[in-house]
Amino acid sequence: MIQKPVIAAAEAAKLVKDGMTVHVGGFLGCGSPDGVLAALAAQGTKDLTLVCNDTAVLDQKSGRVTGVAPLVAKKQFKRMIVSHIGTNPETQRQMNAGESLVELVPQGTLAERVRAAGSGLGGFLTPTGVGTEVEEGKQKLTVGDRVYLLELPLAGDVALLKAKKADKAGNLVYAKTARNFNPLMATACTTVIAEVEEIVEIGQIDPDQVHTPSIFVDYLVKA
Amino acid sequence: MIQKPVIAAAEAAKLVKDGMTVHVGGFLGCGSPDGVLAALAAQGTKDLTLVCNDTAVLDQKSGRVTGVAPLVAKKQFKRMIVSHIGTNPETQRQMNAGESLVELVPQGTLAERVRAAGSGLGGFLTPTGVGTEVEEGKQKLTVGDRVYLLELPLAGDVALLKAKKADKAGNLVYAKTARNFNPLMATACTTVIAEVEEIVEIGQIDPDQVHTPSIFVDYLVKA
Amino acid sequence: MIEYVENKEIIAKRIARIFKTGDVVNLGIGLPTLVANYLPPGVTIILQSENGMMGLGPAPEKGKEDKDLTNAGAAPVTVLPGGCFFDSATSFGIIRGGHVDYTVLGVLEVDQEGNLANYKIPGKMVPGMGGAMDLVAGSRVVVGATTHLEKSGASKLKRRCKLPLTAAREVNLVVTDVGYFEVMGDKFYLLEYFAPYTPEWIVEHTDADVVVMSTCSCCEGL
Amino acid sequence: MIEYVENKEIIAKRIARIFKTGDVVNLGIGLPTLVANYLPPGVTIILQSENGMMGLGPAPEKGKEDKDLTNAGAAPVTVLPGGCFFDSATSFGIIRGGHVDYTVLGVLEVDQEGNLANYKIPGKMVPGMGGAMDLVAGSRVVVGATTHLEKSGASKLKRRCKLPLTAAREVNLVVTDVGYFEVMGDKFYLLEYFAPYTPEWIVEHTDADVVVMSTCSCCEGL
Repeated sequence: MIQKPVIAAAEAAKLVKDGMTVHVGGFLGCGSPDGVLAALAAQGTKDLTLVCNDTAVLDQKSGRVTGVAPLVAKKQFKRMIVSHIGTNPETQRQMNAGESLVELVPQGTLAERVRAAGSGLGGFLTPTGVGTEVEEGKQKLTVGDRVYLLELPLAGDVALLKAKKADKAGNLVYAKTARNFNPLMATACTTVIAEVEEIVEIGQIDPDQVHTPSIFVDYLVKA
Repeated sequence: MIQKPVIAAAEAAKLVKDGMTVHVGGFLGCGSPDGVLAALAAQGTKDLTLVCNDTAVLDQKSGRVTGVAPLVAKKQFKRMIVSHIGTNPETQRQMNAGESLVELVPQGTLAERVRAAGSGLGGFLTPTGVGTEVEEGKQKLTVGDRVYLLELPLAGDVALLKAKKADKAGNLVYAKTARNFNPLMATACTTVIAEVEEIVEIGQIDPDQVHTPSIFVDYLVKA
Repeated sequence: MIEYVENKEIIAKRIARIFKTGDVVNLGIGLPTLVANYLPPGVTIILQSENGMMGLGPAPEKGKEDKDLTNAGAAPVTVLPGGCFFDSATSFGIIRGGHVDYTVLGVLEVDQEGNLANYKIPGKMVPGMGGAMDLVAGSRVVVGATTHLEKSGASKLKRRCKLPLTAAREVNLVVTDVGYFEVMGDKFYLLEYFAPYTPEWIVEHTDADVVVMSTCSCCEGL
Repeated sequence: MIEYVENKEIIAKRIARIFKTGDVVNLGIGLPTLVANYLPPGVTIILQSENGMMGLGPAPEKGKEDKDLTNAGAAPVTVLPGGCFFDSATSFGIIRGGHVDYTVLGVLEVDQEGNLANYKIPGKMVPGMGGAMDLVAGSRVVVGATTHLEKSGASKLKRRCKLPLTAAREVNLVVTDVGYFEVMGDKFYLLEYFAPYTPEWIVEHTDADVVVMSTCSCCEGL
């Protein structure tokens, strides 16, 4: 099996260029690739489109800052496609001020759109959002006696993942609820970078227990 | 966590009634619930619709018979929705003689149709089958510059699975390529029966390593 | 003269009695989370959390938090024996596919058509819908959990929601701190009232069509 | 006068040279399976099997077969270190999503428009398409592997397929036992010929438009 390059977080950040679409794993900061995100914030890459469950936590009172929140604060995203911004008031401020474009997508639809991109589907029909603002501008189809929205795939340039463990080939295993969007993001982007807590030899992960097959992963970063 | 009833194969077979749609895991017999299938063959339930990757192996020369092949031989299926019948000449004979209805579905489309049923999607767009006989009677949609077929969900009454291991709550772990369609079938049917080689106590399966969550499983059968 | 006093505990207590052993339940952030504290003895439900777990357990002891184990509100939690983890597509496959028996959500407005608004107040509060739209569209039974009146005294149960909807015609049950309602055929049906409130008081203080069931009774022991 | 003699080994050998280290490859049942035997030294590819594995290894020793580990033809196989298993939806997500670099398939007919027929002879043989339709629609590069002529002497490369198609306009490369072709813009382009056959012989014995590339050369060392 081929080994994947293990690179520094700063090198990983360099693979993200101005204007790219970046898929980031994590759920309110749980399962976020924090090392790579810190390097990307330091690098100051601009005009990015973010695809992520949320814009994480930016709590000025407690000082708690997680996930992509530092990049939001530095206004590195011109567009954010996310399901939730309630724990990061800066996102809401930028949206209301017209400083950045925020597209709110139902969480299940977001997950499925990323999966569709990764698995070669042209779209899917979901009942979620029918009769709400989410249906605006979308094609509606009736199957059986139920109305569905046609939702389209959401591909990206670079995926930034966080996993618990990788082998040197790039097979990934996630821990608990830190899994969330990570395995999906891995399938939908041209370049995939996984920040991992532990790198083991090839053969040390049970092949029945791999969450993301190695073929999806291009680079490893040691957390 | 709730424990699931452990029943005999013959009891499991009784849950399958004439005319039902039955989703069966396995790939040419690898990962088939052979004990429950044998009981179902013995029971002689009729007019079933089969949803399965294939009609398995019925090789009169070598005497090799796997998966659902015995039920095909007993003509228990009035309809078979499968991707492959090449290793079971009896299926082909019944099809040509008009004795049963065989619908051939591309394997990836079959898998995704079962997943769609299990995950509440009204359908999906796939490039597979465009420009072939498979597109007949189906709605075509263009997304971007590519043409897709709209494929619809495929739900069932009873799913018959084979797993390596279950805990008493019904969490399942599959072995190697015996996984195949089993986790998908688990999501798409009203009643789900898993034949397993080993039943362990609740808590003895790592929650990161469960392939099918217990909530999908209604009955366990010891293989 | 009955004076209305907000009481979230009674809402959580009544909702907790809805479930039977084996039900798969998703509890929203806030008031719905309280429900887990009031399950009747002998009833074991399975809590799903949309960020990717089945078998959600209570908060860990202080100092035993696991950075990789949180609920959908980013609070540290535990997993019960027999629980398991999965990715977000699987999680919402479970939700959309009807494998969650009950979802309990907070309410900004709920109306007699079963419409729910709970994710946005235009120009004021736009946190995003998170998983709420999928939960409401996909769960077998949707339970709205809400105080009956706003601070202003206005009814949270409406004839027609004015706020942007989370989902159309998906709410089945509403539990407030005055009573327990089923929503069906463009009406609220009062199944139970909670003393000291009376059916008459409830009809009068609900800005919607409320039908008092002939079997409607006072809920005891809350 | 060149006499045509069927030679499957030469087809497998030439296809094996197409790959570079790291490529993800799916080899169909039959002739394509032979390709794995002829990889040049130093080239490591990753074999995908659509029944749910990455890192397909060689057949096990006799007596070491594992009933839970087979290829898509139900033959016992092994898994290489670093391989992994997944379900059928994931497997075809990998295939349809363009994550398989090359799929190599057998051919009943292949035509100059890139159409492939390999799953059905109406009224005669209807084994079903299995995973072939997804593999051909989804893989980055589709390679048809076929003897150049049928037993009857008819060309397997056609102007237009007559049999039901496996996929329309998806074939990129065709390797026969006389030469190596690219399919593009409704023509076969001859990239290499295999001695003793000559470009002239190939053009004459192919029932389709064949353009001989000016860079076309004899493939050595097969």
